Amino acid sequence: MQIEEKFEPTIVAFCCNWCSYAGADLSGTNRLQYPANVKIIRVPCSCRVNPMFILRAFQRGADGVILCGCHPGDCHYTTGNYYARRRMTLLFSMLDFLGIERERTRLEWVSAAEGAKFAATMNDFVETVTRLGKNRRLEDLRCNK
Amino acid sequence: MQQVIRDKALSLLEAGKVDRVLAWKEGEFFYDQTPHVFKTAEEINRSLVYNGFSAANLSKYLVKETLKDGMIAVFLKPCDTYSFSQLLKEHRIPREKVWAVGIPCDGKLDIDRIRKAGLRGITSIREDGDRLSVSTIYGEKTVAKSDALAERCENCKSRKHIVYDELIGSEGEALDSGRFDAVEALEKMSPEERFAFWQKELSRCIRCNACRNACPACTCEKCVFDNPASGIESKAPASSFEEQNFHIIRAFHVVGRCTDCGECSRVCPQSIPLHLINRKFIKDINEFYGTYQAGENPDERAPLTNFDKDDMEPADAFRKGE
Amino acid sequence: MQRIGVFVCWCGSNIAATVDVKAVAEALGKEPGVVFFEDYQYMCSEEGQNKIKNAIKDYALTGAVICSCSPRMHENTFRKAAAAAGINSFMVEIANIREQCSWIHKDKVSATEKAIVLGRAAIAKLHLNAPLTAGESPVVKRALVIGGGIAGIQTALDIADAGFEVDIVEKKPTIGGKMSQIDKTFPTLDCAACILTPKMVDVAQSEKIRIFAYSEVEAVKGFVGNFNVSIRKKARYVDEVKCTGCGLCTEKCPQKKVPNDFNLGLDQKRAIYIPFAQAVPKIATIDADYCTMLKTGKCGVCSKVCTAGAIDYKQKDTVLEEQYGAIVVATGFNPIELTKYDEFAYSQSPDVITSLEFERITNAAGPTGGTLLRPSDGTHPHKIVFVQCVGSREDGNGCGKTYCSKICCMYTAKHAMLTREKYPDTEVYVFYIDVRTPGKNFDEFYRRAVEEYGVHYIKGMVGKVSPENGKLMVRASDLIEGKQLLIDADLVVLAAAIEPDKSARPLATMLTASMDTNDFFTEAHPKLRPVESPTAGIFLSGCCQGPKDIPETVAQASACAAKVIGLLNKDKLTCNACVAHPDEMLCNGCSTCEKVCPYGAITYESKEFRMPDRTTRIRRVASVNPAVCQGCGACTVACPSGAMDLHGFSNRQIMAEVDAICK
Amino acid sequence: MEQKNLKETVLRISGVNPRKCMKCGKCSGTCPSYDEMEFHPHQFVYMVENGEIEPLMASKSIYRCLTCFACVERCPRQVEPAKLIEAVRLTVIRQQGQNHLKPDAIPALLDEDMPQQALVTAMRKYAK
Repeated sequence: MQIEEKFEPTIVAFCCNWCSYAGADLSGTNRLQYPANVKIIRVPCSCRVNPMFILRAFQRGADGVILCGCHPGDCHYTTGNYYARRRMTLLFSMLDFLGIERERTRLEWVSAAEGAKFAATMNDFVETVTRLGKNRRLEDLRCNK
Repeated sequence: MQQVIRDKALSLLEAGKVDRVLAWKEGEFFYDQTPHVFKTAEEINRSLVYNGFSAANLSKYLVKETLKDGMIAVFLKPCDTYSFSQLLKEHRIPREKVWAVGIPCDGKLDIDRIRKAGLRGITSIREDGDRLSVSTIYGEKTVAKSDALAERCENCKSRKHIVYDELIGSEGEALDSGRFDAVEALEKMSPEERFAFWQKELSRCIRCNACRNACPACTCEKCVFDNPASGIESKAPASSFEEQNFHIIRAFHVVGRCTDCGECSRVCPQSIPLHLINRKFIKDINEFYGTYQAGENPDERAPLTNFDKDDMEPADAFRKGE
Repeated sequence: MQRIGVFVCWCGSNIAATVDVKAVAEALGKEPGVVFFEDYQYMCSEEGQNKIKNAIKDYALTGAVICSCSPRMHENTFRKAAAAAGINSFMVEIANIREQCSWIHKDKVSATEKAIVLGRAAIAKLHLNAPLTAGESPVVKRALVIGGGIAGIQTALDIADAGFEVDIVEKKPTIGGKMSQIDKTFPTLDCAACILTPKMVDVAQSEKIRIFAYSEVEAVKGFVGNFNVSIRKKARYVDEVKCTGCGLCTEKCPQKKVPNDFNLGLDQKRAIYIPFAQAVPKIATIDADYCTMLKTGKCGVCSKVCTAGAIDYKQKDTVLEEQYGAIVVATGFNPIELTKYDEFAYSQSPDVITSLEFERITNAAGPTGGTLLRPSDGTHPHKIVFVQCVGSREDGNGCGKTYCSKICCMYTAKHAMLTREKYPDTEVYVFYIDVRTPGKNFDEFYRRAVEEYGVHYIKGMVGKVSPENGKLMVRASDLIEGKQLLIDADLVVLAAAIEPDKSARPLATMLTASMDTNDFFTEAHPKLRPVESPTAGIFLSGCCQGPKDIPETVAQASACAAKVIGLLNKDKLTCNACVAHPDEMLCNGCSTCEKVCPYGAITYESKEFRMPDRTTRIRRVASVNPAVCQGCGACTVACPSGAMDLHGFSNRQIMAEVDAICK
Repeated sequence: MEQKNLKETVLRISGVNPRKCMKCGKCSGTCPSYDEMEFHPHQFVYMVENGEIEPLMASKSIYRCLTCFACVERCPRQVEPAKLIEAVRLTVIRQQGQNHLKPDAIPALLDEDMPQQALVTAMRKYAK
């Protein structure tokens, strides 16, 4: 019998230092499992995440990118996540417009107390991206094969 | 109109009001005009042109031109004034060094469209009201002007001059245009169809940078794609990904600054409908955050430098489209 | 090229049980630039830290990557260790392989793989790290308090008490604010003046406090520790030094028809006036809009009667420039304008009054000498209707406010109780939607009004007040009995919503302090930093931040003072090292970044540049004040040319991490 | 119609969101027909939100509302009770045979003091 190798997606998670990174730590402290596919990059605030970083991740082979920040109104820098929300809304909508699967990008608000939410979000996201399979479209957008 | 503009340019120059005049000059072909800075009356009389092919948005060139000493006069079509106003808002042009002359525009012509109508060997085109007399090596033909208009002019958003020092002709109005129809049609497609569409279009990109060089919003001192220190430098495509990266980032960098002048698509040698990417952003902004027209109001906060506590989430934006 | 040391921590078995630490150390040892690697049981221990210090010295490391617990735990520990070994503390990067790896995974193979990737990302980032030094800025040891109500007074007194100089700027001729207009205070019913005026005197007598009354803040420049403030002292037409406050001029002035704003226009004052007997500073002020001398040049009575020779009709506004280390906003509140509430007939009948007007009418120093009389005919009202929530808790589309004004339930209970106490023959009705009395002894107070004083509390709202034959016909619903009531009242008192003072909005712009849509100042954190503005060095005291009663205001004022004292106590401020910085050669000067900065840290300046083609050019470029920047990075993304970058989290550093993870 | 459908119909016709109500009773405090009504304006809001539409439909109250819009004007939260009452009335009238005012009944109503406009309005309001 041939064993089909399971697709393991590469997931990049940008987490703001004050809420979501702490939320991720908390899910660790509480030993809440989520797949090892998720690798977290710490940024000071969700508003630090440049659309360039997200495209870069896809370019270098990421299959899903998720951005986590403080809940609206709770930003450590008061307004950062509001700007991040607008930027990501427009960027994600654009990727969708270009025909990229919309499930590959996500914006979530995770507070420092929401360890469980962080783990659940990551589990769900990994599952969704695994179902989508390898991210080829962004790569293939130009190659008219 | 060409004579009126020449006279205006001559009188401004003669009166010493300006030292230079930025306008259109006949290029290699009659339909291929180029922006030019005129310094003498003789030059103006010889080669300043204004007709259906004077399409270039001149506002961008002021960024470099105003670095020089002296005053410069510029002729701005209604849609160009939006770009000019936006550049003023961004402090890219010192207002006091520019004498802006607003000129009327009833739509620019698209030579490719005329050719596609089956006309070959075109030697000259004369505008005759709403008809065009086309001289070809095979004889005289006529075409309805409406069939020869550039896409951006068919969907003209405004005939209003936002900012000027003097106006030739009369003040126009902002128009109701169907400029988002094409975006909407794409939105209605399935993701696969959209992907196929953009794959077909973007595959043709040769990274000539014409879109960036013509865009009045792309006036950065140094573009991130040219800057080795930016980390995303890519002067020439190194991988297949670079083009979409380039076009997405370029469009993102002009979000809230793009006035939808359509220069990107006009200058694209591969005829990629790049304006659709910008229009998608504009349409989203209008729907998500309220109507916003870049360049219209110098005091208004741009959508990305503004927020509302109840702004929608990205996921809701998708849901809205369904 | 960096010389990097990799240190992998076991954290006892916390990491080592799920991650093969030796394999991680060895794998990372093969990365470019890594010249040393080691694993150890507890890197954060004294021994572990010594291992790091020794390796830095022995192998001339330029940076260290520590694979351990979350940077939120021990980043500082390791940074200090690195600094102790002689390298810059920002040359340390942490790979979080405990909270974000070993604790969430069970499979040792994938956990080890992930730990290696996280380590690689940290190494990739560290390659681009540069030594950072946090800047320092000096602190001017003086505070400015804007607003001289009870909030400003309390803050100023507390700061002065700690030995720092304080200036109070008050736009009215006297400090005291709203509390000076109030008769009694809930829930103790002691008289407001009796507890406020001693504090006002303390302010006047403090050597540390200067009062700029009848003055306004005109411009604010600078940043935390170093504010430059322009204060406009408006012309009083009275020499502040010479005036003794005897009040003779205010008795002799022939212009008697000036609406008395201190009594909310319920009576009249003279054109030269002292707002009330206990005013601080007790100096007369001429109202230029009414003074005959100033308007026509004919009169001069006050000048003649003034034995001190203090009257100066030629006085002009003066603008002072002062320096402060901290600024306290205490601009307070006002009741909202009720003219649009036609249904309550506020504009139609003088007998429909606001609660603040009711305070003045019942105040012994007020227009009626403290006797409760109707403004229209000076008779005793025998039936009084109090209406709560007028303009509060509305849906926001009308003329009212969406929030609960918080103080109305309690002062209405107080008014009702005091009325019943002094005039037992008066029937008192209070129409309420909810009675909200959270506070020490508050509910007991309200119950006393009902149980001991027999105030009629009716659940329901007044729909219409119509003046008819000297009475006010009040149509209202009693929701509990299910009945519509028609009451022939003599006096109707409206508990008007309170709103921030109108001067707050322009002030917020000057201070680059943020405000909410209701024009209340936003706090740096709604729970944990309630008395600070997000803008460093700006502090919030009293109702400018949200509706508050007196005890809460005083508590907040003192808390605010504590924060100010903490700041002024420092000789120098250490700034955040991870700040934004523009590459001036790339900057377009487009002002986009400035707009998203929540701290107002970005300004623009025109600078001369030598261009590559050897010409010089004056260019408008952004400049970040590192003392103000908090390092959020909003500007870095707003910048289209990539000129703005963030120390410690640069574009290239983050992209290097992305690349390492996606490889 | 079922309970849920009835509520949806009323909400759809009226465009009102009864959840915005903070139960202050200003609508009923202001209503000139209060004493004529079995259910008062604030009760309409409360009962619609609770889905109790049938008792409202059966009540004469829906014909006692003068549509003076005082409650709409004065509601601090812009709930607009009169529009709910109107919607309940329309739900009744739109059922077959439920016209509240029939043309035959008009001659009996005619007298010198009755303005014609009132009759026209009443026809519009009480009949399909």
